[in-house]
Amino acid sequence: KPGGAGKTDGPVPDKPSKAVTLNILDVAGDLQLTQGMIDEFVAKNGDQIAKVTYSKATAPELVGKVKAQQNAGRVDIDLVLTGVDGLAAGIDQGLWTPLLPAYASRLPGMTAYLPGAAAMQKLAGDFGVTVTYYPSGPLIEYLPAKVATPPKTAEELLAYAKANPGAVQYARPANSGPGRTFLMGLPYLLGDSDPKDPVNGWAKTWAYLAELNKYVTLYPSTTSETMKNLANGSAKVIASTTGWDINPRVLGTVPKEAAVGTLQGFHWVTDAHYAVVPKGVDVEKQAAVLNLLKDMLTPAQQAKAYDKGYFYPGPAVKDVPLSMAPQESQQAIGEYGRPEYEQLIANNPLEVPLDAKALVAAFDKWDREIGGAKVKK
Amino acid sequence: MSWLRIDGVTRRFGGKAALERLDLDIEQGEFIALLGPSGCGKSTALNCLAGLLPLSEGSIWQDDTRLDTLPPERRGFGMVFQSYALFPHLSVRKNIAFGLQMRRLPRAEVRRRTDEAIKLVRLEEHATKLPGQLSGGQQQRVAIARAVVLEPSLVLMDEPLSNLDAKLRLEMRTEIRRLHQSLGLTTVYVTHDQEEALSMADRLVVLRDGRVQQIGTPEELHTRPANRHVADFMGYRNLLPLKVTAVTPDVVTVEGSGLALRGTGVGTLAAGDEVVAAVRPEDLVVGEGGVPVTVEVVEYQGRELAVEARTEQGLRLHLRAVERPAPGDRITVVADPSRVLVFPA
Amino acid sequence: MSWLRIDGVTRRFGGKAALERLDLDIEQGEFIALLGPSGCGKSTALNCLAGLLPLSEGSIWQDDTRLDTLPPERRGFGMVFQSYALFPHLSVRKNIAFGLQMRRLPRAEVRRRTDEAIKLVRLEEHATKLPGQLSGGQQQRVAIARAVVLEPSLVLMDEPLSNLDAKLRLEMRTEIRRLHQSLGLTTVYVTHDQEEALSMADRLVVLRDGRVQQIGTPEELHTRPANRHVADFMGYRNLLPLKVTAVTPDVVTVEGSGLALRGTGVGTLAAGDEVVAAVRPEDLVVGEGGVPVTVEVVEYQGRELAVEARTEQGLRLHLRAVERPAPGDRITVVADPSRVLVFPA
Amino acid sequence: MTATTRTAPRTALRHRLAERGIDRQLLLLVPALLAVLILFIYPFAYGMGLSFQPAEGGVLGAYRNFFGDAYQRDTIGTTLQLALPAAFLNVAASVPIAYRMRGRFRGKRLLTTLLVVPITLGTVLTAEGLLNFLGPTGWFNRTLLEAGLVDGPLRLTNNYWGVFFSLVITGFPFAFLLILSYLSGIDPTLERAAATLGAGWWPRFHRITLPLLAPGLATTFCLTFVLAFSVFPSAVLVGDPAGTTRVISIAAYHAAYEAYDYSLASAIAVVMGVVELAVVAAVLGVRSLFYTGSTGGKG
Amino acid sequence: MRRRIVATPGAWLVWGAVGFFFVLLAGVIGSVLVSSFGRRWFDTWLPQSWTTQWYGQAWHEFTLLDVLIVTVEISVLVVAISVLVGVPASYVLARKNFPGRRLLYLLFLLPILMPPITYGIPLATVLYKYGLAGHMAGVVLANLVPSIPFVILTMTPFIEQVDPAIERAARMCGARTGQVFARILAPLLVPGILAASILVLVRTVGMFELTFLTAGPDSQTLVVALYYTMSAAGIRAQQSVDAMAVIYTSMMLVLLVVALRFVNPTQLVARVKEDVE
Ligand SMILES: Nc1ncnc2c1ncn2[C@@H]1O[C@H](COP(=O)(O)OP(=O)(O)OP(=O)(O)O)[C@@H](O)[C@H]1O
Ligand SMILES: Nc1ncnc2c1ncn2[C@@H]1O[C@H](COP(=O)(O)OP(=O)(O)OP(=O)(O)O)[C@@H](O)[C@H]1O
Ligand SMILES: [Mg+2]
Ligand SMILES: [Mg+2]
Repeated sequence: KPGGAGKTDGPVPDKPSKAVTLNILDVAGDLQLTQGMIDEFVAKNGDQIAKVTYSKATAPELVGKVKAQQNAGRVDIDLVLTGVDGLAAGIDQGLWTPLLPAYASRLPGMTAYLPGAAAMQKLAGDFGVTVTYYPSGPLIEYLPAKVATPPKTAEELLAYAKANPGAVQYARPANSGPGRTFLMGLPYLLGDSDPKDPVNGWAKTWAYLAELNKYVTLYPSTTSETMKNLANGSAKVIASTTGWDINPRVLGTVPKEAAVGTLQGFHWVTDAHYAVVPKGVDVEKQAAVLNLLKDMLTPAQQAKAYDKGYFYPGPAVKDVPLSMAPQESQQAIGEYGRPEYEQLIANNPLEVPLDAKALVAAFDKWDREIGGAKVKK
Repeated sequence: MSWLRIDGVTRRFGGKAALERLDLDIEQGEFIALLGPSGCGKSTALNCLAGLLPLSEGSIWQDDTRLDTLPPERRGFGMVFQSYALFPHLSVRKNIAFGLQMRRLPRAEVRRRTDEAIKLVRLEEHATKLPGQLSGGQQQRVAIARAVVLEPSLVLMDEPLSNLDAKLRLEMRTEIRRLHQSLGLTTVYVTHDQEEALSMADRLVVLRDGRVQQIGTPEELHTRPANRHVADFMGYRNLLPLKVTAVTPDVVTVEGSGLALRGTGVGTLAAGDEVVAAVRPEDLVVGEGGVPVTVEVVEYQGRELAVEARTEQGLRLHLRAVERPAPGDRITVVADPSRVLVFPA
Repeated sequence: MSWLRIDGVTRRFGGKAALERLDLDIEQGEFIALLGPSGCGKSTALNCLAGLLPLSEGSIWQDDTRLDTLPPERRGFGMVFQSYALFPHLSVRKNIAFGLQMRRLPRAEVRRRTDEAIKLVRLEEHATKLPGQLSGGQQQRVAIARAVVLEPSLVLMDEPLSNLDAKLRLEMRTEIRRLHQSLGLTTVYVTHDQEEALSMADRLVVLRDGRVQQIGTPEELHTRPANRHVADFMGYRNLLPLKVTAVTPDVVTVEGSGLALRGTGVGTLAAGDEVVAAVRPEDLVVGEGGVPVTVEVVEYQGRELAVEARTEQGLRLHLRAVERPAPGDRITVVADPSRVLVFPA
Repeated sequence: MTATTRTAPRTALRHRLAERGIDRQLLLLVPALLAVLILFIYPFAYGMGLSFQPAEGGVLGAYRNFFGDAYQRDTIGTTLQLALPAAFLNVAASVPIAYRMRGRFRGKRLLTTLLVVPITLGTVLTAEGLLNFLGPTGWFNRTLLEAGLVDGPLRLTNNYWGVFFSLVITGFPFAFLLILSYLSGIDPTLERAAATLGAGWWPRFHRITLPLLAPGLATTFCLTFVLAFSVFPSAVLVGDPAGTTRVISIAAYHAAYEAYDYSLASAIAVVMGVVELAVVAAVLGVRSLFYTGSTGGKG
Repeated sequence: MRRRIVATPGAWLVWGAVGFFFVLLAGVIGSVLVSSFGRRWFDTWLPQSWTTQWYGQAWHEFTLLDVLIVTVEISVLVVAISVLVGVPASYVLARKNFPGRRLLYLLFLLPILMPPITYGIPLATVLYKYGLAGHMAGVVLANLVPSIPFVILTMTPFIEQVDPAIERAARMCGARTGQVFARILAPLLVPGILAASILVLVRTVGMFELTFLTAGPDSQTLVVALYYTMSAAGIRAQQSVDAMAVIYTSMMLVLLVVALRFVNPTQLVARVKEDVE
């Protein structure tokens, strides 16, 4: 029986007494960045980790799943890679084993976080360890051939939408990273009273979205859909992020010549992926996880997070230049990356995203008042 | 004491008796036919005998063994079903061998006896075919072989010929009778066809609504049916509701609806009784000084003609004629008093 | 010229002819029976007539109208199906009224004619029942009423009695015949039962493998079958493969398998020909100086006994006896030469 | 004889039970019965119990929550608006097609197989395919534009129509199969009988075939409706899950797996079941009307 | 047949509708198929160039081999259990008449009549409560809910049409109950069991809701994996999702074609003799 064999609390040994099997659940799409790091660690440390099984799920299910396993006393998810949403929901429900500060010393890499990553780490409290980080967006993406003068401010975007009904598109925020980044970024752009309180502090944002809604014909359910629409010309300006700008062009879903723009006065709404360990995981396995995380936070491993621009840049720790990244990454980013990102990241403020509760409230309000408003039309 | 004794066997379905107090003694080697209209309980009786239906009351004894508490597979009877019930996935040979295999007989013996049975029903060429590839008559023969190969102490047959066409039925009838005679099998045979029953059985049991009406040899039933229902079933197509006018020891005179007939009384009758006079069509012939009737329908039947006629009062009569009358003709018919049976109504 | 003319009608299924070059003239008011074993093309012929099957070749003419290009609903024929094909969701009355409603007759007339038809088949009490609540015979009567209420120029019946039990079959036979006579309907009737065909029809058409074997009155077919297949079908149960030994203008002498018979030749025969001698069981009687045979099976059949016997060479004979011989008895049988038909093999 | 009388009553009791059809063979039912009770009835009852135990708001709190919030309540209407027309179209389109395909003809098996292929597609392929094919620059709109039939692309995805089409694609084969099967069960001689009675194809169809098909139609409609009513993935993928195609299963999913309000989720599941059974009951009711109506009709 | 060639307007309409449906179908399938082989496909009729890389990518990224193995394991288990449990029950329902039979039949039909999501959520909750969900056991159990009734639904008419006299004949030949089942009934029911199994298999492989609600990391079937690829976080090429959908559909198509070999689709609800014209 997995999980049921050994102790699940008490001190975690330095090393597992014999090689363990780790079940890793990814609810954030993080494996694309980190699977290489994990595999390499496992290859080198066969004495600690015999085998890793990977599985994927959607963030909303995470809590139900883990909680049910904990209630049943049989936890067989040993490590969860999650975004802010799953992390926070788990904290709320008390699902995670507190790794900090108890084992902070075993994770030296955490001291080298980038400022943005460090801010994101604060959200995790004692429970999660930031493994990858990126400033995300909001950005707008368009094909220069079709949009000669891209909007430069939020107002211009609105005016552009008004002039070209149906041309501006962002995916339903609940289903889409760029969608939610756009949503969370708007209060900063519009100067709302409390950018962290979507219910009471976003008056301008909601008014703006409602106005924009008049000229949006379609809120696709996935970001891919907006990308496809951009590529085939049925959408002209879409919401995007750094990762969603580079990676789809590498993959070929979006033409290489697509360009990104920013709206004046925008703040980056950063994003990160965390590693958390559910309560009820065997201490032997926890030991293996800690050693794995330690390794993952070394610059050499972090460099793998460049990937093909999926989470651009990706590394959560300092001093990981692109040149350390695998050849493939360097090539892809060399070809499809944008040098201007470095400046943009350096010169615009970084903001942490909404916490989970506020985010769910924002989604709900968006669903009801913006997306759902179409029902009444 | 008789070899098989059926003692007050009753079977009810949800309170309604499908078979009521059947008493019957069967001698070894006898061919018994159960005869009756649809729904009279023939199959019920057979299934009770076979053990396929539990009894509601009564018992069945073979010599001194009580049989009715045994499951069907332990009674050692054979059965031939109306629909043949051949195993469709087994070849003719395997169908026939099935029962022997169930007895765990040695392989060589199974083979020998199966071969014998196949020969008996003359299906040597078809032994490896599946039942679906056989004609109706051939299937029927497989069913019979399958039942007799076990040399059962009793063979039960439930309307085994009713699915065959007229010509084949005639052939198979002779076939079964031959098998019965050559193997000396005790047989209980269910049918609703009186002709079949008469021609095959040593003794007939006539059922109606679950009750025995009469038990006897074919001759007894044919010439002296015990009541009007048996008569009806035995081909007395004219069942005429009349009134007794006079009774002598030998002859009963009956009248009504423009008819006056003399006949033989069955049971005690008195003048003035309402009765039913039963006459076969072949006993009502065209003749001088008889009852005047009008011909309505004439049917050709080989040598003879079947005629339907009506008395002036509208009573319908079935009779036979040798020369063809035309519809509308007026003729007179007579009947031999010994061939007219008079039953209480 | 005849009223309905069927002219070289052929119907093939995937290359195989189910009905081949059927020529038949039907007079108004005639009752024609199509007779033949299963699969001989009877239903095919009927369906071609009804328009339910398109013809492969040939034509059908009524007076001077060509019918075979019309869809069934425009031919104005009535049809009674073997399975009755009553509309299960309509009451008896509505089933019968259906055709009249299709003709858009005024409501009152529909009512009147439906009532009449219901009365004709004596179903007054059952008029509001659904077909599922009726017995087989009653359903059959609904089917007939439904077909005749339209007063069709031609009524087609496809084995309408084959699903009924023996007694009912006899009754319905007379019923149909009566209807035919009282309404004067032209009828084409399909059956595989020779007795039924003989007793009902004015003319019979015997089919085999899709080809007409013989057309004639019941008497003609009964006494002078055109070939051995027709004879087989007409109750000549003894079909004896023999050899001609002598031919005179009147009598053909045949021998073989321990038998010597004198009979009437059908077609030209010469001494030495292989032939089949056809004799009905009732024409083979026990008598002095005939062929010696051994009794094998005896069946009681009311007045008579049916006997199966074998010659010394093993040829099986079916005959009739009045007195009961026992199995194993040796008897001699004779036959009237005029009743022995000799066909080329 | 004494032995006989002693055993008689026991046999009789067994017999009396057997007469009603109760004997040891009924034990064969036990596993299936247990499975349904444990895996279906119990969870359903459990869910029903959960729905009456919300975190706040008293026994009926979850229901009040659902019915009190127009955004939630409207999902019933939204779902019905999708499921009813889709089920109706699937059944209505299947009838003439199946009617044409009754008899035997060459290629029938192939055609049937082709019509049934969409069963294999799965929601994702259907969704992807619809997005690709009916999307603004998909082949469909492209063809219309090139042919000059429309000025701008028709919007057929990410709205009501997208979901509707996906329900048709997945539901039609199912309805078709069932109806073809029911139609083949109707004795073809009935129609021939009607033909010989002078009925042309239309009276044959609507006076004979249709009334006989009615029970099958009702069953098929119910089953197709059930399929359509539980639409979930395609409502998200090709629909407009926040708006016009926010169907009730999205609400249930949202409650259970995003808001972690199991009580509300169970309440929604119960409401779903009730609405669905109501529709099924209504259809069966209509069917009995339809049946008598047709038989009683003009006659 | 001659008369049929001239089609009526009704026929044109019907075949037109069928044609339209096929065009829609071809468009839907075709566009996914084309997309799954296209390297880049923007605002054009066809992709700019062709590749099979997406299949390889989908295979690796979604560990399709494991998913396929799990799918097969789960489906086989579901089929085996539901046949083992369902066939005896349908035997009793087909052969015996006892009080409450109709009620019981209705009870067995209910899970088919209910949308899976209505009982799926409480079922998943209960299964999680007992620690069964999230593993293969839970997925199998959840899928049994519609599968057992489905087997009962298809097998009952099938058993009904096996002549009970055949069983009686076997008994009269001296076969005991066990022998009757093993030697006579089982072989006769094989086609029906095969048909039911394949239909259950198709349903299970395609059953999204119940599997989705109860699957854990090691027990995702292909449909669920497919849904995740479309809705889970992360960026992936549209084409590789398309490739995966094509893989899924091919698998189902093979199953369906096999199923249609054994099951005459027109005989699902009513067993009719093939009519002579
Ligand atoms: N299993 C049963 N349940 C209820 N009633 C039954 C059952 N079997 C037979 N019956 C009833 O018992 C009566 C006798 O039936 P049985 O089958 O013995 O008639 P039968 O003489 O064989 O008729 P047939 O010639 O039609 O076969 C009928 O009224 C029938 O309806
Ligand atoms: N639709 C069809 N397709 C192919 N062959 C057919 C069809 N209908 C009939 N046949 C064949 O045509 C021949 C004649 O069939 P038909 O139904 O006319 O026989 P029948 O004389 O009515 O027999 P039965 O007495 O069994 O009803 C048979 O060999 C039959 O197999
Ligand atoms: Mg019976
Ligand atoms: Mg026929």
